[in-house]
Amino acid sequence: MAVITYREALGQALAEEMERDPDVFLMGEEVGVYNGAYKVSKGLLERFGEMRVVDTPITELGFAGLGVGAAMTGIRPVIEFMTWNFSMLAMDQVWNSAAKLLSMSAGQFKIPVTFRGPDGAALQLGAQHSQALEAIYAHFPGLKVVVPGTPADAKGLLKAAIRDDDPVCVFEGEMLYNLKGEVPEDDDYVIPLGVADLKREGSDVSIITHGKMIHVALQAAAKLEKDGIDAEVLDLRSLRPLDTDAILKTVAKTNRVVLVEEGWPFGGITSTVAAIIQEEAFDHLDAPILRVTQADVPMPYAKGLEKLAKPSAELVVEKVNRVLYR
Amino acid sequence: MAVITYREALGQALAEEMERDPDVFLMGEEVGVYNGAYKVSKGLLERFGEMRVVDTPITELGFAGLGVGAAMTGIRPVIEFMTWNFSMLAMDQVWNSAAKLLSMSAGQFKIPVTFRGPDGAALQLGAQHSQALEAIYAHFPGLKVVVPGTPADAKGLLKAAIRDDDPVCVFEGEMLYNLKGEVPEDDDYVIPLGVADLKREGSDVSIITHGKMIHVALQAAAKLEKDGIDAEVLDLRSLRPLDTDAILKTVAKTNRVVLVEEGWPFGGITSTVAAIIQEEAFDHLDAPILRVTQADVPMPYAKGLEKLAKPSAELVVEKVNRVLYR
Amino acid sequence: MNHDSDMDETRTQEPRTPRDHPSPSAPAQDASWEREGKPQLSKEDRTQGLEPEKLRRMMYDMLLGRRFEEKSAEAYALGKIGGFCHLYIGQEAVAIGAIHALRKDDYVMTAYREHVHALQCGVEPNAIMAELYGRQDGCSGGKGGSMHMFSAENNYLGGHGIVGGQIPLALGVAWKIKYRKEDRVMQVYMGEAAVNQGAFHESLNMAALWKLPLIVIVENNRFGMGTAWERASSLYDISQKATAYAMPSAIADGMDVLDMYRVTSEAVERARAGEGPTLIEARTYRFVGHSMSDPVSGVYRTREDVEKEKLNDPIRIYANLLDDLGILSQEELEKMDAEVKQISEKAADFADQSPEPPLEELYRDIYADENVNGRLYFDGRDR
Amino acid sequence: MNHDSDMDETRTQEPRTPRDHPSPSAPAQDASWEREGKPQLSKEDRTQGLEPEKLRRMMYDMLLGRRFEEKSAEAYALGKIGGFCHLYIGQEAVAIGAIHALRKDDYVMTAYREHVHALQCGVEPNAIMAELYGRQDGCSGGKGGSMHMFSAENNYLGGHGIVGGQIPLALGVAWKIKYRKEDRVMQVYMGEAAVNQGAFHESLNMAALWKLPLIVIVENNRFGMGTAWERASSLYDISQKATAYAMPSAIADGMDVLDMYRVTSEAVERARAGEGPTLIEARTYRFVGHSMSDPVSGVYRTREDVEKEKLNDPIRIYANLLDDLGILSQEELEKMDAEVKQISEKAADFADQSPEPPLEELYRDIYADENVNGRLYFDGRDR
Ligand SMILES: Cc1ncc(C[n+]2csc(CCOP(=O)(O)OP(=O)(O)O)c2C)c(N)n1
Ligand SMILES: Cc1ncc(C[n+]2csc(CCOP(=O)(O)OP(=O)(O)O)c2C)c(N)n1
Ligand SMILES: [Mg+2]
Ligand SMILES: [Mg+2]
Repeated sequence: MAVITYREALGQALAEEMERDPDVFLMGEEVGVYNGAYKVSKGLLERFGEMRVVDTPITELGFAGLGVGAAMTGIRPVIEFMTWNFSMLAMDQVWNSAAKLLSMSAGQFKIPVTFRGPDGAALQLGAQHSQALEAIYAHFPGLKVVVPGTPADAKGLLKAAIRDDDPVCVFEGEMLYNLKGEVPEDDDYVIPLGVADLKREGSDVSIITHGKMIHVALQAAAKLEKDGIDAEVLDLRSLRPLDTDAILKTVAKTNRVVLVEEGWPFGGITSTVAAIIQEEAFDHLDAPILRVTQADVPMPYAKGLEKLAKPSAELVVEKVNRVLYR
Repeated sequence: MAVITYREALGQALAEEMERDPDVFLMGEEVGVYNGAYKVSKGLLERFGEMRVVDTPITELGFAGLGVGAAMTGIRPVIEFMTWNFSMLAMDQVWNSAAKLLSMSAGQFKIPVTFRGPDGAALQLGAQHSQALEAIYAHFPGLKVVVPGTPADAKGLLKAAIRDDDPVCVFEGEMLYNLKGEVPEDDDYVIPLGVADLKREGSDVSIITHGKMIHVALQAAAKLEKDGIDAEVLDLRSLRPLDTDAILKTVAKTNRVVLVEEGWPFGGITSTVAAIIQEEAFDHLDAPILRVTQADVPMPYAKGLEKLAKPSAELVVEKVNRVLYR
Repeated sequence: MNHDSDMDETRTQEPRTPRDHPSPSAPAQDASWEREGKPQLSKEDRTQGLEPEKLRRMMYDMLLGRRFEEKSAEAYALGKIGGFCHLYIGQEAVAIGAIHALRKDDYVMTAYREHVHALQCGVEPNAIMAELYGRQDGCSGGKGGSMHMFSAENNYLGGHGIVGGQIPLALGVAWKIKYRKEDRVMQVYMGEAAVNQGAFHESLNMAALWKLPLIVIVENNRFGMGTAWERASSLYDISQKATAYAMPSAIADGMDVLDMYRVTSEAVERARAGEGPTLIEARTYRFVGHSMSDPVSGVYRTREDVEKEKLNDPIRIYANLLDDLGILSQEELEKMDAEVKQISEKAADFADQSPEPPLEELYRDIYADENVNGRLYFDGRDR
Repeated sequence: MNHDSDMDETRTQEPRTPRDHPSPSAPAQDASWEREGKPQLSKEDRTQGLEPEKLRRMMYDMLLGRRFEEKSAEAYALGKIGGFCHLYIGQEAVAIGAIHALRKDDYVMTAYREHVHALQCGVEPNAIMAELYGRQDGCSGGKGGSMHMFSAENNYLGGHGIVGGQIPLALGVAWKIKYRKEDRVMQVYMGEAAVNQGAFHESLNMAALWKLPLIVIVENNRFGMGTAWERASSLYDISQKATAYAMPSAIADGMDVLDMYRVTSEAVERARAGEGPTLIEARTYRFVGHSMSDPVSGVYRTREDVEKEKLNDPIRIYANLLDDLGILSQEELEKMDAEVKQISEKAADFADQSPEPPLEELYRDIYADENVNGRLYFDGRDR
C-alpha cells in the first residue's frame, strides 16, 4: 500500500472512476483550470478534457440541479461544492429533486449523482465558512451521506459513492486534505456504504464519532490510556445508511458512551445516535450518553474563541470521566 | 375571550403588531391583493397599504434576504413563505445571514425579522409540498423557532416573535388554519418564547410534542384514558429556546416518555429531546424513550400511503404501551 | 382578436433589441397584445406545408387535452382526486404546438401544470388519470400525483412542484445530450413567474455559455397565482431577458398552435445544429383558476377579463382555420370531440378501478437498492 | 494604456442597446478595453470642478488603502492574521471613487474583499487591523475577521462571505430607506462572478420593480478566483445585463477614480430623486492573488498579463493627473505616502497590543438578549 494524502486519495478515486466509466464526470467551481480550490482534482482536466472536468460559473443552485438532471437521464455526475457551506444555496435541488425523484417517479428515475466537498471548520474562516453540515443532509430520506476520516476511507467511500445508484453526499474534512495514510492501490477498493470501522479497540468506554473528529477521539483515547482508561473509538464513516449493529455492539461491550461531532448539537448526528442507543440498548447503559459538539454558536474568527468553540480532546476526556463517574 | 380560527388568530396578531409599531410590515408571495395563499393576511393590504403589505415576485432567496437587510437597519419585517417547503431556496439568507449577523458584527446589528408560513404535510400534496422543516431550522444557533399548535398560541407566539429582537421562525400548521379556539383579545397577549405548555395533565406517561402533533397526542391520550392510562401531554411550543425545565419536570413525574413529531426522525426534534432527557434525567427513566415521527420516506401522494406515513394516534398508543411494558 | 384572418410569420429569433426606454410595466390593455409584431401570413402559409394528417392530429391533441382536463375537474369535484390540481385549459396550444416540433426521443420537462404535456408526450390517458386518483396504475405508481407525473419510456421527465426547480434539472439533461453527443433536444416549460427565480438566470447563462440543446418555453399566462406579471417583473417583455445571456429568443402566439409549432421548430433546428439554446416566450392565458381551489376570476382579474380572453380560445381559433382550409369539417370535429370525450371517460373508469398502491409500497423506491450494510431508515420501519 | 492623456466623459446611463450579435466571449485582447466608449475629456474637465482638497483626499484615500493592505499582507505572512484574506490592491479607484460620491449617512455593503471599503466608510484603520488580528478592539470585536467587518456608526454594513449573498441584504436596506422615506442611498459591491448567482437576478428585478435607491457596483476584475469572466458568462458586457430589468446602467473605468466618482454620482442623484437603481460595471483588475494563498499569477493568467495591467495602476494614473494639474506635487505625494504608511504601521502596532477577546465572549451576541424562559443553547455551555 502506498502512503498518500487524503487529498491524493480523493483524486485517485476520481481518476479511477472516470477511467472506469466514461459516464462519470466532475463539475464545480475551479475544478478544472485551477486544479480545484483545494487541489483535489489536480491534473484531471489535462487528463480527461473539458467535457469531463468542468469549471462552472458560481451558481450552486444551478449546477447542483444540472447534476441531478444529468443523473436522471443516465450519466454519473460528481458535483463539487467548493465547500459545503455554499451548498446552502443548492439545498432545494439536493433535497427536493435529488432525494425525491426516485420516489416520486415510483422508481423510474435513479439519481446516481455524487455531491462532494470539504466540510466543517478549518482555521479562522469565520462563521459563514466554518460549518459542519452533514447532519441536516442526513435528515432527508432519499440521500446517502458518508464522512471519511482517513485517506483510505476517503478513497474507498468516494469510489463507492460514485458507483452507487442513489444520490450520495460525501463530506470531506477540509483540515484532513494533507493527512497522510496508507491507501490500497486496488482499482476496485470500494468501501461499502453503511459499514462503520473500529478505529481503536477498548473496553471501558465507547467514543462514537465520524469524519475529522475521529482524530480528536483518538487523541482523547491516548490521553485516557495514560489514566488507565481503555477507550474504544468507533468511526461511523457513513451516516445514512448507519451501521447500527456496530453501534450496538460497542455499547454492549463497554456500557458507556460519549458521542462526538464537529457540528452543532441540536438535531446533530450525536442527538440521533443517542436517541437510537437509549432506545435500542437501554439496559446496556451504565451511565447517560454524553455528547461533545461544536459550541452552539456561529463560529467566531478570533483564534482563541475558535479553539474554544471546537470539540477538543480535553472535552472528550472530561465527558469520558463523567460517564465513568470519575 | 372570542372563539376564532387559528388563521384569524394569526391575522389578528399581524394586524395588532402592525398597528402598534409602524416599522412592522408583511412581505411575501400573494400576501396582498390575493389576501394570502391561505388567507392569513386577509384585509391587511386594504388596511395598511402597499408599503406595509407587499406582494413579491417568486424569489424566496431574494425577499428573505431583503427581510434580513431591512431588519439589519432597524425595521421589523415579517416575511411569509407561502409554505416552508419553498424556504429551501432561501436557507442561505436565513442561516448564513439572519442567524449570524449579530454574532459576526459583535452585537452591532440586531436582526428583528420574523419568518413565517405553513409547515408540514396537508392532504395529498406530494413529496415536495409536504415537509415539516422546523428541525433543521432549530439546528442553527442564532435563530429562534416556535411552533404554535392552537389559535391562542398562534396569536401569542406570533406577536412575541414580531416583538423579539432576534430572527424568529414561526412554523404554522397548514392543517390547523381552520381550527377554532378561544383567543384572548388583549392587544398585549404575548406568549414568551421558550415556555412550554401542559396541554393535558397525567401521571402515567409523558407525551412530549409540538405543533400540529399535539392534537394527535391528545387523541392518543383520550384513547389511552379508556384503557386506564393517564397520559400527560406537554406542548413544547418553542423549540429554540426550549423549555428544558418543563421537559424534565414531566419526566420526573411520569418516568416514561414518548416523543412525537411530524417530521423525519434523523436529526429531528425528538432525537434532540431524547438525547437531552437521557442525559439530564437518566435516573428518572423507567423505560427507553420511544419516538413517533413521519415514516422516514418522502411523502407519497396516494391517500392510503400518505396516511400511513404520517404519525398517528394509533402509533402513539402503541409506543405508550411499550414504554409501559404492556 | 380574430386569428383566422391573421397573416403571420416567424418572428426574429436573434436576440432582440430592447426598446429604448423599456417600460417596466406594459400590461395588455386588450387582447391584441399577442399580435404585436406577429407578421401576417395567409391561411395556407400558416400551415407550413404540414400534412393534413398532422394538422388534424394537432386538433385532436388539443381537444383531448381539453376534455381530459374537464373530466379531471369533475373527478376533483367528486373528491376522487386530491391535493393540488392545476389545469391547462386555455393554454393547450402552447405545449401541443411545441411538442409537435419534437421527435419521440427528445425530452420534455415542466412544472406542476403538466397533464397536457404528459399526454402529448405519449403517456396513456389511463395512466395519467390513475395517477391523479393516486392509484397503482398511475404513471408514477400513485406516488407523484398531479404535480409529479413521469414516464421514462416516453422521455417525459415530469412534473416538478418548486417554481423554477425544473430549469436546472433540464439544463442537466441538455448537458447529458451534449456529453453523450446525442441528436436530441430538451424542452423545458415554466410559467412566467418562474422567470424571476434565480434558477432561471443561473441556468440560462450556463445553457448559453455551453451551447446546450435546451429550449426554454415560458408559458406567459400573465399571472402567477394572483400576481399579474407586470407586478412581478420590472421588464414586461420576457423574450428580451435573453439578451442578458446573449441567447436567441422569440415571442410566440401561445393561442395559435401553428405559431407555437413554427417558432419551436426553428429553435429545435438550431439546437440540433449545435447552436445552443433558445428562449421562447409563449403568450397565452389561463381560462381557469390557478388551481382547483382558486376561483376563475376574483380579486386579481375580473370575470370580464376572462370572458374577453376566452374569445381567443386556441381550440376554436384552430378549428375555424382547419374548417376554412377544408382540412377538418365541423362534423368531423364533433366526431373527434366525441372520441376524446370517450377516452377521458374511460380513463376515469380505469382509474376508478385501479387499486390503491399496497401499503408495502411505503418504503419502496426510496433508494435504488436496499442497502444491507446498515440502516437507511430511522423510524425502525415500524408501520 | 495611458490614462493621463485620456479625455473622458460620462457614459450613457440609460439601458444600453446590446450589440446586434452579442459575442458570448469577448475577452480583452489588450488593456485598452476600459477605454472603449469612454469619451475624451480634458484634464480639467476630468476633475468635474471638485475642490483641490477633495481631489487630494481621494489620492490620500487610495494611498492609505494600498499601504494599509500592504501592511496587512506583511502581517499575514508573519502569521498575525489568519483565515482568508482578500486584498484590493489594483482596485482601489473603484470603491474610493464611488464612496466619495456618497454622504456620510448613506450605506455601503460589500463582499469579502472589503478592507478598503471599510476604511473609506470611516472605520478606523486601528479597528480594521485589530479585526484582522482577531482582537477585541476590532471593528467586529474579533468575531468577524477579514471577511466580516462591520461598523454601525459608519453605516458600513459589512463584509459578507457568500458570493452574491450581500445583494438581497442590500436590497433590504434600500427597501428600508424607501419604507422610512429617508434621503439616503444604498451602495452594494460585488465581484463580477457574483453576477451569475441567482441572488443578483432576483434582487435587481425587485430593486427596479420597486424603484429602490440601490446602486449596484460590479467590480469586474475579470476573474473569479481562477475563472476568467468569459469562461463564466455567456454575455461579456455586464452593464447590458441591466436590460433584463429595464434598469439604467453604465460602464465605469475602474482604474480611474474620477470616472468612478462621476458615474456613481449620477446614479446617486437618480436614486435620491426616487428614480430607482442603477447597475454600474466598474472595469478593473486585481494586481494580487485571489487571496493570500493564491499566487499573483499562475495557471489562469500569466505574469506578463499582470505586469501589463499594472501599467494602469490607478494610483499612478491619478498621481500623474494631479501633478499635471498642479494639485499635488510629487513631493507632497511622498509626504502623503509617508503619512499613510505610518498610519498603517501604527494600526499594526495597535492590533498587536489589543487583547484577544476574553473567552466569555464565546456565548455573547449570539442572541440580542439572553432569553430566560428556556434553553437557547444545546451544548450545556460546558466550555
Ligand atoms: C419556489 C416556490 N414558491 C412558491 C410556490 C407556490 N406557487 C405554486 S404555483 C405559483 C405561481 C406560479 O406562476 P407561474 O410560474 O406563472 O405558473 P402558472 O401557475 O401561471 O402556470 C406559486 C407561487 C412554489 N410552488 N414554489
Ligand atoms: C456561494 C459561494 N460560492 C463560492 C465561494 C468561494 N469563492 C469565494 S470568492 C470566489 C470568487 C468570486 O469572484 P468575484 O465575484 O469575481 O470576486 P473577486 O474575488 O474577483 O473580488 C469564490 C468562488 C463563496 N464564497 N460563496
Ligand atoms: Mg403564469
Ligand atoms: Mg472578480
